[in-house]
Amino acid sequence: MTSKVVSLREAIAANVHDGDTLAIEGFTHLISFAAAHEVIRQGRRDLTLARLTPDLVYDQMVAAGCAAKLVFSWLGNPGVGSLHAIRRAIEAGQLEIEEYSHHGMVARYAAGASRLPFFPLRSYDGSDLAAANPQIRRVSSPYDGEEISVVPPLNPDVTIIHAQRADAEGNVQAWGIVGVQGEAALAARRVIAVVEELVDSSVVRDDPDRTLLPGTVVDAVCVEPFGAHPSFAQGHYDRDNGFYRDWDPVSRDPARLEAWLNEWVRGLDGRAAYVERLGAARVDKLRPDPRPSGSVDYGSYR
Amino acid sequence: MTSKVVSLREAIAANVHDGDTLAIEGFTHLISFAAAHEVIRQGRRDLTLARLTPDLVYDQMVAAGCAAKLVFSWLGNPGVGSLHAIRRAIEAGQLEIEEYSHHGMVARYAAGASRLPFFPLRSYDGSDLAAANPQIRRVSSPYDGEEISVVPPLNPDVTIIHAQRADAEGNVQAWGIVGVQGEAALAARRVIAVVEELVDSSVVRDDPDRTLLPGTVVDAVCVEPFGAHPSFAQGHYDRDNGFYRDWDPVSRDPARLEAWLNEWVRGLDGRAAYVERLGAARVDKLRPDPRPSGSVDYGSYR
Amino acid sequence: MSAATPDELMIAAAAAELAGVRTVFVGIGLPNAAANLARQSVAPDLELIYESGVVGARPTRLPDSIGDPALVSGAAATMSMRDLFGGFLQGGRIEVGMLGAAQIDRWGNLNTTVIGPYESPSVRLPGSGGACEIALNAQRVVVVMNQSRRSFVEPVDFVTSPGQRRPDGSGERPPWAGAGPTAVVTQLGVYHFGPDGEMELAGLHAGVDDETVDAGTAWPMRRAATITRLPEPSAQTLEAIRRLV
Amino acid sequence: MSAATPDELMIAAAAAELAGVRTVFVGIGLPNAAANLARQSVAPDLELIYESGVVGARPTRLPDSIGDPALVSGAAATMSMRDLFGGFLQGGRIEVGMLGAAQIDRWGNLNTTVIGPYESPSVRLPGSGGACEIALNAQRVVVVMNQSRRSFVEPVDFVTSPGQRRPDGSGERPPWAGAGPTAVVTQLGVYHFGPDGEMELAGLHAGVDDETVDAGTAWPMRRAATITRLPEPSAQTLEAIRRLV
Repeated sequence: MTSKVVSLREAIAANVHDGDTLAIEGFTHLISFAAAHEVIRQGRRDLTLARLTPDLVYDQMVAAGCAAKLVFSWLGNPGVGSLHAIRRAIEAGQLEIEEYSHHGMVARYAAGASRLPFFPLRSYDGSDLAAANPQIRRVSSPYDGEEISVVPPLNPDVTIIHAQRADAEGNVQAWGIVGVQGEAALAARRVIAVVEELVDSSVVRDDPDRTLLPGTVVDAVCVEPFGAHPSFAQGHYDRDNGFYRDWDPVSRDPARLEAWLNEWVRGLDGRAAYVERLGAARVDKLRPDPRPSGSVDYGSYR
Repeated sequence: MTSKVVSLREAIAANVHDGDTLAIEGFTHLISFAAAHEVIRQGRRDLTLARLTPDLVYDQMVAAGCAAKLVFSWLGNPGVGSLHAIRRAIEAGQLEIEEYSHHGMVARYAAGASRLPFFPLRSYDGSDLAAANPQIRRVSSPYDGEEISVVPPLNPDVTIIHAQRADAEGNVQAWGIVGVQGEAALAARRVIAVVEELVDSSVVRDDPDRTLLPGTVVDAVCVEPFGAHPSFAQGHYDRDNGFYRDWDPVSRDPARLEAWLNEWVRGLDGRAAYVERLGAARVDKLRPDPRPSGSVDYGSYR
Repeated sequence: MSAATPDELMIAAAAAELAGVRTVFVGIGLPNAAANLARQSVAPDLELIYESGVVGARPTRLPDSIGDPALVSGAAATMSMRDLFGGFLQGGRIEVGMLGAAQIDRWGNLNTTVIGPYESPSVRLPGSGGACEIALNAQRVVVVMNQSRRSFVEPVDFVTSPGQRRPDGSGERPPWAGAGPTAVVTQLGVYHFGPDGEMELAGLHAGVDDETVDAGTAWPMRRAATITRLPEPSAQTLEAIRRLV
Repeated sequence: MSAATPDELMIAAAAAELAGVRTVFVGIGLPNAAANLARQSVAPDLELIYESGVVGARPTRLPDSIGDPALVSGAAATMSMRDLFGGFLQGGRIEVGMLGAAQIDRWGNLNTTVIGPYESPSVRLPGSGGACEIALNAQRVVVVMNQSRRSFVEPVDFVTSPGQRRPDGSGERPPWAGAGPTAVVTQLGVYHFGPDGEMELAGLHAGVDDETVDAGTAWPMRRAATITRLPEPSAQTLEAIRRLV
């Protein structure tokens, strides 16, 4: 089996193009800031950015001028407040938006993953969301005539997910909150998996249930430890809640934000340099104590 | 938290009633023969039996006179041949059938689980299956007008699944092939989980990703080691392929089949007696060698 | 022990709304504290279900986000969002959804999307998240929010999550939907909904009078047949709340 | 080494159809042996995907069913059937589906449902399983079956899995569907499909002549422009096959 391991720089250069629809998914957990920063460094433009929660990761990309459009369902800095760069871009008419609810976005990815022309869901009745977004439509059931809301498929050109580990064949394993990572990846034309750790295939094959994406659907595997910071990787490091809080004044001030991007993204050549700049003390503080899952027995059958 | 552990006899008596739609799911793996035998012993009648692959489990229930109707997608003894009791009942006009494809059945459970009035799938175009089953219908997409097949929801009165382990709160964990067990259980009004092993809640909570069904959706937990034989439980025992082969001549001959039911079902008071009758040699022969999954780290966060 | 703060009064009153409940869909902040308090008191079998797909969390610290890793370690189950929103929420398996909002109207319609017109808002709020489908599919909804003439308004600028009727009083909830908002808890009191779906004052926190309620509502607030004086949280309850926030 | 049996000829010819393929949806028996042989020879990157949701199995013994536990231990991934049939198969991520059948017609329509009328069949067969959606959603389909005037028929008694056209020659495959059956492998030879969707003889196994094919087909079998003589399996290939069955 040919190895799929490449540098993140190569993976972004080969797979993310100006004008693409890009989904960097991960619900609070496993958000690939490393990939977002590489996209910024490579100066991508006119991207349509899809994500349930744009989070800091898209606030940074919008501030860096990568995006033309945002497709989302909850726009905020969780527990802190607004995403100011995105708000400014929307208010300045520089960023188009297309807005759903969480279930609507989940259903869009599910339709995209399974090549359905639409996905039905029990939402939007009595809400103003459908009036604000003409892509939310209605279908009648052929069984009882009941009308139900539907959303169209979302098929990103590229989906980037972060996970705890993968093997060189591209089998990706993740644990903890997986959100919509599976559906977003299956819906995409190209898939980049960024992982904390590259492991031998035997590690993956000892626990096949843990596999989120089989290698057949993954185009590139990139190894970037701490690549999800300030988001987290269950068992590897904690969410850096201080970073999320500190982002608010940075994001409010375009000059400070530009300086931050220069210092932490454009001025560095990759995630290793970012981690070095964070410093060992901050990194160590985010490491949890061990809490093993325990092992189950699959049995050896001969 | 109140314990949900009851005897299988109590669980069947309380949850399975004459005329119910019953799904004993599990694709090759984790088929609860123990529950089927208890339903036979309690003399249930007029059941609608739903299952992708009726398998020996429904051949036995049909032979015992429990069923009025069968909803399915593949009717055979895998790798061996026919299910003769079911074939005789169909030919005698004693058993109504409603036939789908596998994806159609999966989609029916998925619609049932998520309370959708229908589920769309790309199947049946150019096949005679839709003509044979008027429940397979068509819907037009409101995006491009394309027509797509749909199936109606399937909501069993009771779904019974087998799994490797559960805790007393009803959190069920399974590994290996899970088929449609999750969707079939979520679609049901009542859920019985039969397990190889009752474990402390801490075992479940050490690996929450392994949970197939949270306790909130499970009505009864029954502990019946070897309860899936002649099907298998990954890591606990092998599929008894000899039993599947030997079933063919039994199932062909109504008198032999009746004698089998008397000897192995009606004449025994439960699964423990069945296992005893199987004998230690046969049971031991089905035990695999260990093959541990290995442990992952969830991290302890304080 | 110092007297209860307005937030603590809201947490205690919201917890009371969860008596006997087994499944609640919660967010971080006051709803999380209220649900945890309920599990320690009036709802011992309560399982907290988070939008991130975590079921039955037993966090060893206060979660800072709905996706906090401390919610996952030691939980009963994790689910994909497809299973959570499809099989669980839409499947009708959530008894109570707890929601907050920037604006509410007399029918319980909630706005978390925009202040001002949608196309050119004066304030852009986060939007729905899962709130729209929680409002429709949970068996009932408990709203926890701060009350003032800027939040208890008529009409709301945008209906993110539907209440009992449309903002003009027309329409009804779809036949498949849950009961919708049945209680609203604020720093002033507790509101229920009459048979016609209109909000009515049902209880007042200690030290709050009718006039304060009217001053904090942009429409004439209806009164329930009986208005209770909500119990002040006991010292033990206050202690429990202070461990939770 | 003894000469190749008809089954072994079919396995070798079916494996050749998988040259360079990376994802194949297989069942037990001949297709399983053919796919494993291909992975050892013409398709080193081939991943076997089973209807039970097992991806990339490395069985330590010959599987007796598509849900054999030996397929799971050591596999790359397990999937629910919803993910397998939805995200994988319907998502267009399966290159080749391998199917068998009791009957086939000149358009590649497959019958695994009934012999005789549906309501009162003379033989009730297993039905579709996943075959109908495999025939529609795999990028292409390789059929492996025994050939005789009872199996190569016109028309089939029931279309379980659609071929290139309806049994009367009308219609086309839906625009979203895969290429459908592109090869049929039997104990007599290999058949491909012309641009109009009709089956044609493309290759003959050693020792088989045109007349045997005609005797084993209930319609006048069309000939491809060139009919190849299929290579006899080498001793090494035969040895590999015999380890697999």
